[in-house]
Amino acid sequence: MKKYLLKRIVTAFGIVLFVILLNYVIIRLAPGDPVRIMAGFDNPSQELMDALTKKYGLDQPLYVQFWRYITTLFKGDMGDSYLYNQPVSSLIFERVGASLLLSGVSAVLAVLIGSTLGLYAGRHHGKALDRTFSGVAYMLNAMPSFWLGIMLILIFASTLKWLPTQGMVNIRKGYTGWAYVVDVLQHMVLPCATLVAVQIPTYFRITKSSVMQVMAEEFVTTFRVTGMSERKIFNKYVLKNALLPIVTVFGINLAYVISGSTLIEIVFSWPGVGVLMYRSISMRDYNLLMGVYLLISISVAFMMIVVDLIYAWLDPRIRYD
Amino acid sequence: MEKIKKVGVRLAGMVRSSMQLRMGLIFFALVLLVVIFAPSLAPFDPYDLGDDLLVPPGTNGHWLGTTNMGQDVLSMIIYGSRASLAIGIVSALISGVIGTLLGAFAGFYGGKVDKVVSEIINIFLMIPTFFLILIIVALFGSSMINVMLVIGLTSWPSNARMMRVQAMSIKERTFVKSAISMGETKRQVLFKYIIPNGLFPIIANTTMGVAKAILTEASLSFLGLGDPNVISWGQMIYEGKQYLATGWWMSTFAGLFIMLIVMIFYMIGDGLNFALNPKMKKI
Amino acid sequence: MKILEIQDLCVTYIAGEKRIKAVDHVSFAIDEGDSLGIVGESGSGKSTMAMAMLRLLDPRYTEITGAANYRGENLLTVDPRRLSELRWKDIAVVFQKSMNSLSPVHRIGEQFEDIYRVHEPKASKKEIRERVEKLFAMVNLAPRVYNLYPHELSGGMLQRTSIALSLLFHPKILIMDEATTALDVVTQGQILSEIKKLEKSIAVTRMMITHDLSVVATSCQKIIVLYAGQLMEFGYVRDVLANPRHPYTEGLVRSFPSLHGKKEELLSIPGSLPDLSNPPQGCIFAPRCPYATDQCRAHRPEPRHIDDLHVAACWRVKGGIQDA
Amino acid sequence: MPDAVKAPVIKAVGVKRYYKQRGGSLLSFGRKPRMIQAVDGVDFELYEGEIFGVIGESGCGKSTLGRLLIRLEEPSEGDIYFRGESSKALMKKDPKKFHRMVQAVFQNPFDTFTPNDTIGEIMMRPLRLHGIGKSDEERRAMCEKALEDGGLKPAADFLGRFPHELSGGQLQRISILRSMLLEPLFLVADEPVSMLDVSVRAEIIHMLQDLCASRRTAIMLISHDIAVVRYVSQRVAVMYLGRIVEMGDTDTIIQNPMHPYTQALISNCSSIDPDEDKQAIEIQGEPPSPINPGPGCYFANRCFKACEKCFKSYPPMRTMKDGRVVSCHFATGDE
Repeated sequence: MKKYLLKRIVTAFGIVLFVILLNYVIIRLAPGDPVRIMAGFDNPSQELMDALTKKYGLDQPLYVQFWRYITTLFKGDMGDSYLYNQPVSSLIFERVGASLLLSGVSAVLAVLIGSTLGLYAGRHHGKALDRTFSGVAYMLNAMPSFWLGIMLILIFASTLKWLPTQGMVNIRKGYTGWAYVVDVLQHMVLPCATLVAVQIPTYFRITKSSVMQVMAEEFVTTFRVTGMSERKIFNKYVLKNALLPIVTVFGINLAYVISGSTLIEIVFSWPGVGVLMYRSISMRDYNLLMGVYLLISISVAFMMIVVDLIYAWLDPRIRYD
Repeated sequence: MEKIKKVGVRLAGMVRSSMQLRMGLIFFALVLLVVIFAPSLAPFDPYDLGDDLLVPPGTNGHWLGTTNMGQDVLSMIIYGSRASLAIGIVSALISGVIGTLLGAFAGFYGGKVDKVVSEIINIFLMIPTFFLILIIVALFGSSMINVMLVIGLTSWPSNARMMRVQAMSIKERTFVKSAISMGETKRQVLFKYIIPNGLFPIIANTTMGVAKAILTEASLSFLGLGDPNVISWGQMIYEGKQYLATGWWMSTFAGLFIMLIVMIFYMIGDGLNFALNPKMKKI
Repeated sequence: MKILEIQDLCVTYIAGEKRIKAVDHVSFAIDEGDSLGIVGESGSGKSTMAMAMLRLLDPRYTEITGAANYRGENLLTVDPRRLSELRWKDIAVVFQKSMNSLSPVHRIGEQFEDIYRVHEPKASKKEIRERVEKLFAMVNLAPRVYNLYPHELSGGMLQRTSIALSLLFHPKILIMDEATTALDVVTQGQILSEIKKLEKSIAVTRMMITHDLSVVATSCQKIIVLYAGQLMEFGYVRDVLANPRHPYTEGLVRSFPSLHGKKEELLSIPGSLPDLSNPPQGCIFAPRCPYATDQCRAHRPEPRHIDDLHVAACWRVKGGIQDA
Repeated sequence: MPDAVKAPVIKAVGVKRYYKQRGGSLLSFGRKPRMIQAVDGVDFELYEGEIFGVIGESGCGKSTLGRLLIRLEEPSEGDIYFRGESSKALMKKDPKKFHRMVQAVFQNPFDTFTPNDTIGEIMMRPLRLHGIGKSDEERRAMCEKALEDGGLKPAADFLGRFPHELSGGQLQRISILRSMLLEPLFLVADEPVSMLDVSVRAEIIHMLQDLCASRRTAIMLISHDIAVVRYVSQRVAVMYLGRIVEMGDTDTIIQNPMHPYTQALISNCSSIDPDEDKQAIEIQGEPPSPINPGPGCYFANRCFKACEKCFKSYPPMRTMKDGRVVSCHFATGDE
């Protein structure tokens, strides 16, 4: 068990290293002077360029450069954002909370709704409700998420004026206490609905096909000939067997929890990491962009370990060696 | 000759066995027609800045309205289909070819080659690809070629993983063993037996890949990372977002068409999977 | 005393426009305490017949007519609640693919408990465990198997587990569907002798479905030979194998190499199974039969009695040949 | 010994095949992989026109041995000599020549051919590969003749069909006929009838026997079905956990097995004769794992005869008076 965990951590570490290497290679290969990219904007002063050259050893051989790059990163120094004039790391950490709130809530809602519908559809395959669900899931799956968000704004905010369009709180009102919570919740409805809607199809499809597959297994027949009720077979045996793939997908989605909502955050101007990223792209703040990317990669790598562990715990066939 | 006929009959059987596949192919043919005959189908020149600014659908022959610059939305959508389809198909093809070759190589030869390739696949599957694409496009420029290449070069791992599994199982099939004992060389086995027999699921996956690439391109355009010289649906949504209150038609129709084309490729992909899955056929 | 009587059983698979007659007018009866081997090659309908009796076929894709009377109740029409009661307590099954016949993510003991409670809802854990361990001992399994997962057992052990499971309520009828087919010679030999030993201590009527004549020869008293969904011959194993009256049985026996004695020439049956969605007129075996006459090709022979029990569906059976 | 004057067609010397137990990823730590001994030192000879049976339970290494002989896998140790030529050297020097000499028939006829090729293409492929026949027409004629001789008529009709349109028996016959087009010295038949219905098995068995008799091809028949092996093979080898435990004349061994494992195996076979009152020898448990089976006889822990010595040293191969070889401490050859 310990060995397994250790191995997974080493793998995750390898992945983070790979991402750093990738970042580095991209910077080196990108058209233009890497110093300018690392400075974060196009026309840095000579002093800044000299300082950066020294910091990353850009006049040294490549391997030294890369080593410097890694060690600086591991000190938590992802460079400064010229846009905000702040260290990238602190900028990101200020915003992680908002992102986590939005995507965490929607991830949980999506898995609950999506797999419940999938369970129903898998068990009642071919019936009218299954067909309706499947059709809707098909359409949701084909929609660009940001477009769906825009459409929801168009309908519920611009036209019906039921809900706010932008941001996380109404700054002008300056709510506190309970009123603040309600305000945040109101702001969350639309972005959350969008995120849930685009994630449902994945869970729905996985759950449905997984249920159908398990229902066709030999052991279900065994239980049937013992006279066990269909309900018991389904609730106890089919469910646990069908659960495993859902857990995997949920885990992977959870891994992307920080990043998954970028586009939606942008649509709704939700003050999370996504918006940060958008600004960094549009203003060419490369340090910030790289920082966000690195953070996302690390969180994904970490969550993957957690998923593997949960999976191994659920499925007795997986051993830890 | 007889062989072609029989293969044709089998393909026809596949198409017949899945309603989804049939519908998908019909719609795809329609889209292809639109792409080819865009200039004659479009009522206006999409690049032409007309005098009707932001007029609603149905005004002055602008069936779907105009943009804030006075461009005809319908014509833009017709031309935009070219970009979407080109990017979708080219990048899915790049990813399909790379994935098939690498996966087949790794699965068939096994050993060290396999370890290296599957480790690369694993890493790629564990890093957030969309952001990688985003960064590369942001740094390297957002020309259409770049976008195609980047999407293609980052999305092959899922094909490679599939092909690897295929190659590993086909390699154990009797006909491969029998081919080797007939005296076929390894390369002949790989290209004549392994790849042709394992290709179908990858074709289905690549079809899905077209849909995903179209969505990715739209997302990039929505972030302002589209090719500025090309009309694309994603860009239309992006630009229309600012005019949501006064000109809802700019974003709405472009999005609808993305959804439509994505659904067509999903249908083909799903249909292929269905037609290929003997288990499903029985039910 | 007859425990199970199959009357004119027909099973038709419906696949689109095709209708495949998998079981075609089969009738026979089993006495209490019998051991009956049901033999046939692929496509003979032997497993379909068992599945139909157990009501495991999907009614959307199958059409079943005839009757399967178990102690006066027709299994094919009895209401679902009564069927649940009969299942496992009266009729139990051992399937071939024991690897998949239990849930892979639940412990074996837990599954035994749940199955036991289907019919004995009030049974305590301890009580069940004692009962199961006794059964395990009967099939040479260690008590620790109770706490294991199916994937932790070898094929032979899994098959033993399945047998133990089938004996949970001392069923009156035990159906074994290719239960030893996937096993090695030694394991198969061991299990067959264990089954025979078991039958000395508990009264059970056994139906062995298999393609392997030698399994029937070593472990059954009576035999049914099926071909293309139809009953070819029925009788005591001793009579049928030593003196087959149906040409198909004869061909089957002659194509089976034996381990001892004189090496007789092996003969195969030429041709192959007819298309069951479009069977030939007349005797289904006629196209492959060396003795086939015009009569055989034109009319289907009804099963004819050779003695009280022994039955063969062939025009050549004495008394059956009519003047052409 | 059959025909001691003649040189053997095949001579296997100390053939071993080990597998590494599933290795970790590149990032796994340097733990030593455990070795699975699939074939653990096998020696035998095969002569022209002889059918040699290999029997044993699943996992005994008989199929691995077959794969080693046709070079689907390479032996970890030892070598196999074909007409005195080392197969290792031959595979390096001229693999085509090797494949012409050695052919195989496999267990699953439904999977032996690529599903998308016609029988004609499938049968002509080896001829083309080995440059036999001057033109496609000539090759086609050769295939037609082979099919006709093999009882598949009309041959032209079969050549145009696809594998999925044929029955298992027909496919297996085509598999044998295709192999024989190359006129090999040696044919490995790995469970050639086990997937076929009983009623068509005999025709495959007869086909192998005829080929062996008419073309003097040496055949190795690998099977778990002892009755089939008894019926066709002159000599037989019994394998247990990667080693041959008993080898010799088929009838002698089946009637009077000397190794306790052979005794158990044969006594547990079901017979078609219901009157036969056999006394099965019961052996405990299942074969131990082929990872480090220990210094003693591999069968010792299940053997009803085992004594202390059996657990200490692996018994050597001894030649008995009747010519067979047995590897058991109790078979001394004095009996």
